[in-house]
Amino acid sequence: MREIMKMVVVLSLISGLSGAVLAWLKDATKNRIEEQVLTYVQGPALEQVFPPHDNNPITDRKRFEVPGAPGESVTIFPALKDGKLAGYAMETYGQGYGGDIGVIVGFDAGKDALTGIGVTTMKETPGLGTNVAKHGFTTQFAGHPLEKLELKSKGGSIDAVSGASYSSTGAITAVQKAVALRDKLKDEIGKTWQ
Amino acid sequence: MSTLWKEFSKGLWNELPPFRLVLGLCPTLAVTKTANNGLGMGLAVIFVLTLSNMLISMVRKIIPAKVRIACFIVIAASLVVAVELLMQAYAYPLYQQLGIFVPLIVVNCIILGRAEAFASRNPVLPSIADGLGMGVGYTASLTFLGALRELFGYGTVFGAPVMWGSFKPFSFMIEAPGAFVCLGVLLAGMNFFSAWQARRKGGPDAVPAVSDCGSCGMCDMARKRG
Amino acid sequence: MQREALKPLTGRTVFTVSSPPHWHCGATIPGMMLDILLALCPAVVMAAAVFGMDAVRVMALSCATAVVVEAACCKAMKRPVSVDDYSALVTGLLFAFLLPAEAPWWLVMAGSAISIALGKMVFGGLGGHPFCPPLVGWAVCRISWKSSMDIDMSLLNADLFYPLTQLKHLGLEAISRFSYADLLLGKQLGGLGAAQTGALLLGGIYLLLRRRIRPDIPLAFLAGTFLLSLAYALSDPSFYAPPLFHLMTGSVVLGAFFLATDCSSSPMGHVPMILFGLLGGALTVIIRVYGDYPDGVPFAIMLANLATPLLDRIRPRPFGGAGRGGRAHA
Amino acid sequence: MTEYFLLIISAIFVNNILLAQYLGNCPFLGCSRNIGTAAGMGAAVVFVVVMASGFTWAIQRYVLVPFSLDYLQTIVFILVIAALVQFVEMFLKKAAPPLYKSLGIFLPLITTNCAVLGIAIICQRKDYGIVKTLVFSFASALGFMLALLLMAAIRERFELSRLPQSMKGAPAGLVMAGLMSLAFFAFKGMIS
Repeated sequence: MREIMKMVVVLSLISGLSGAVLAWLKDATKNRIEEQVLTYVQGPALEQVFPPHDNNPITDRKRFEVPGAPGESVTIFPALKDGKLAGYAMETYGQGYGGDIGVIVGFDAGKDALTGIGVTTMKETPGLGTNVAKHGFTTQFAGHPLEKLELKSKGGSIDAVSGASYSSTGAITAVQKAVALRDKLKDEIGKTWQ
Repeated sequence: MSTLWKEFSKGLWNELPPFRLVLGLCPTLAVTKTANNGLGMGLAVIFVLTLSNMLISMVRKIIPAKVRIACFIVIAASLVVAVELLMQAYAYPLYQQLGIFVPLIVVNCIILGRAEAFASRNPVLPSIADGLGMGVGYTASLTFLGALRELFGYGTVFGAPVMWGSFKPFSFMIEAPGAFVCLGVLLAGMNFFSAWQARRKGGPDAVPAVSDCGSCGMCDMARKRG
Repeated sequence: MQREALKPLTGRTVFTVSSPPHWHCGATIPGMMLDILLALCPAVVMAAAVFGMDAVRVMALSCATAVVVEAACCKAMKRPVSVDDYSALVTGLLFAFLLPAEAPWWLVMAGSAISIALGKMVFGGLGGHPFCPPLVGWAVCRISWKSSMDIDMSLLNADLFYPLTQLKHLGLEAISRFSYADLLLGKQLGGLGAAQTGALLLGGIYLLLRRRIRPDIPLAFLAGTFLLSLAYALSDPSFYAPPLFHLMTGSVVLGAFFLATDCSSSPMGHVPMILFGLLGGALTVIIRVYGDYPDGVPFAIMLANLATPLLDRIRPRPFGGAGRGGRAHA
Repeated sequence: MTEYFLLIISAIFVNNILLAQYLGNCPFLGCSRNIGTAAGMGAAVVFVVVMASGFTWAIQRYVLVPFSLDYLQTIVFILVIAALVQFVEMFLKKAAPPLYKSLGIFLPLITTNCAVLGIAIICQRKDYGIVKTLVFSFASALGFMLALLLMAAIRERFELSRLPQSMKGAPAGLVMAGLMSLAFFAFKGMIS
């Protein structure tokens, strides 16, 4: 009996101790890891959508509460040029064929237009749906005004990737979400970075 | 001091983990596409191995024999999770490169094998020396294999081009078959070398490296448990 | 087990005891190898006629490298140098047969050296190798130097076409330019010797008549290719090529008579031999239809080689033996 | 249906767990001395891998993710696998002695077979559902068993052939594994 007691005590002591240490370590590295993931997963797509800038959008990022939707928040990446806001970007998601498609949407700070989009994560069919991340599809968004962001088949001005209407729709849904968010946050963003 | 050195140095040649003891093969094969990856993996293993040896040696007297293995696993796995977190925070590209083999350090026979064979029977300092020595030997082996494969497979070492201009990369070396063949030929070379050494000294023939799981000691460990 | 060659007074090897017993090994190894070389001669002549001096250069370089490397390996292993049994020559020539005629010199030398060193000598020389040696060299080169091994890319300025890539990339219409007579006479691109379908067939028949190889494997291999491609062709004749086309292109004939019949990497019982051949032939078609490689033969034979030890366990129950057939000897 | 078929073909041949993903090499080299051992080990691996993947999937889904403890994945999975192997051993001993007799000695070895933990983690990283997880882990383990059996049959032959002195044992096994993996390149491109 004593032995079993000892076994249980030692085991739970060790497990508890390592659990506590790991929880602390997890907390300590949380910010670093988030930044690293942003740099290496979202980073390449971010660089693709931004106008010329001289800051690091990832370290300057800021979380915003979405007005009218308590508990929801979105991270905005600003692109600053000579200390002034040149553009900003956010990541949104749309339902594609294989799962969510993550899209970074960049906005021009000066006028109501997109600076471009970049796809971050997706699980689309290789060679077909993955083409939404390719040049031909994404370049349509560079400099596009905020209206008529819809597939041509639905009265918009965007050409779908042939054979991948689900994936195209998913990417566009994400862009539309970003535009809606931008409308709500526009003033606040303007106040944060001049 | 000399005993510490002895424990440390045996991992460098006489009991060189992947080549002599034929331990921890999976990462040895999988992550040695480049010298950099081999080095990174090796450093992670040094960290886990040294600390796990130290911790296990520290608590060896209070652990009841029956839950010994479970305790070893908890300690080793916690250290692996710590390495995972640290790598994500400070070396994310390497973490991506090594992929699933970072969590798999926990089942690397070296860790549990050294815990059972050495750390659970020896005081703290020799255990640290043993872990450090084995870890350094493992790292050196991985880096060497990585450099070799990178040299022929990409024509570079640590990313720096070293081959002549018209060199056509021998991609076989960086594919899976190349990993196996390269390690096999290296082992054969080491056997050849030891045999030659033994013959020169006039001693008995050296025993070639065999992998019967014998050196990993997990089987014995598992049987004793029941 | 003592497995050294028995040597008569004259000093020449007459009989090598090797396990498993080889059905198809005739009187002497050099004799058999010479016969194989003789059987390959028509294809050598045809290759030289179709591809010119380039083909001769590749074949000569490959054979020379093979012999030198084998001698060096024997020296390093402190064994009697066995190059006088001509087996290295056969390996070198067969490897050259799989290459495009314009293969660069370093590729030929590296591949031929790998065939001998990694395909054969690592496993203790003739009789011990689990794969047909030239295939090991071919496969290593194929995954390392794709563009130099690619028949189309290395023979861009030839007037002939490689029927299998035409089929793979351009579909069934593209192969209508090949008549069976042309294919048989070697008027196609391919491995420099492998494309000489008619000449190889002649050589294969010579080997069969001389009883150097048993008919089981070649016939089963051809049958496997034929039957599976027939099944595909019947399922959709407008999409899959006719079976005869598959038989006459790539290295099917070379594979059936010369590569798959390699002594130590093929099984020995009748049933295992037939299964081995069928497996290789069927895999050839499967790789051609679904895989990355236009000509599936080398890889198909390697996979069949892998299965050889398992196939060999199928054997007749020893007379009066009580145990299961395969276990009786163990 | 085709989806599962392709998943199976891919796991067994195209991305063979041993020959293409380098998982489970220790038992591959250690237990391939003769066909009997290889068959036993292979069967035990199939059995444990499928159970382990199923269990770890459920734990990840219903415990780790809801309590956002997924950074503890490694430690929890390895403990689950170790405990599972122990239970299976005890269960077989009581419930199916003949099966225990043939698989029992291999079971303890499996805890540190990195293929088991590896497959469980791969299923999580690929975000498979439960059915896909089970199918994938079963097929992967079958691929392991296939490679092990082929290897054992070939190594039985090596015992009789004149391997160079320094190639005997692990080196020959490794070189052979390399050439096997080379032959498996045949399946490349069959499934994208």
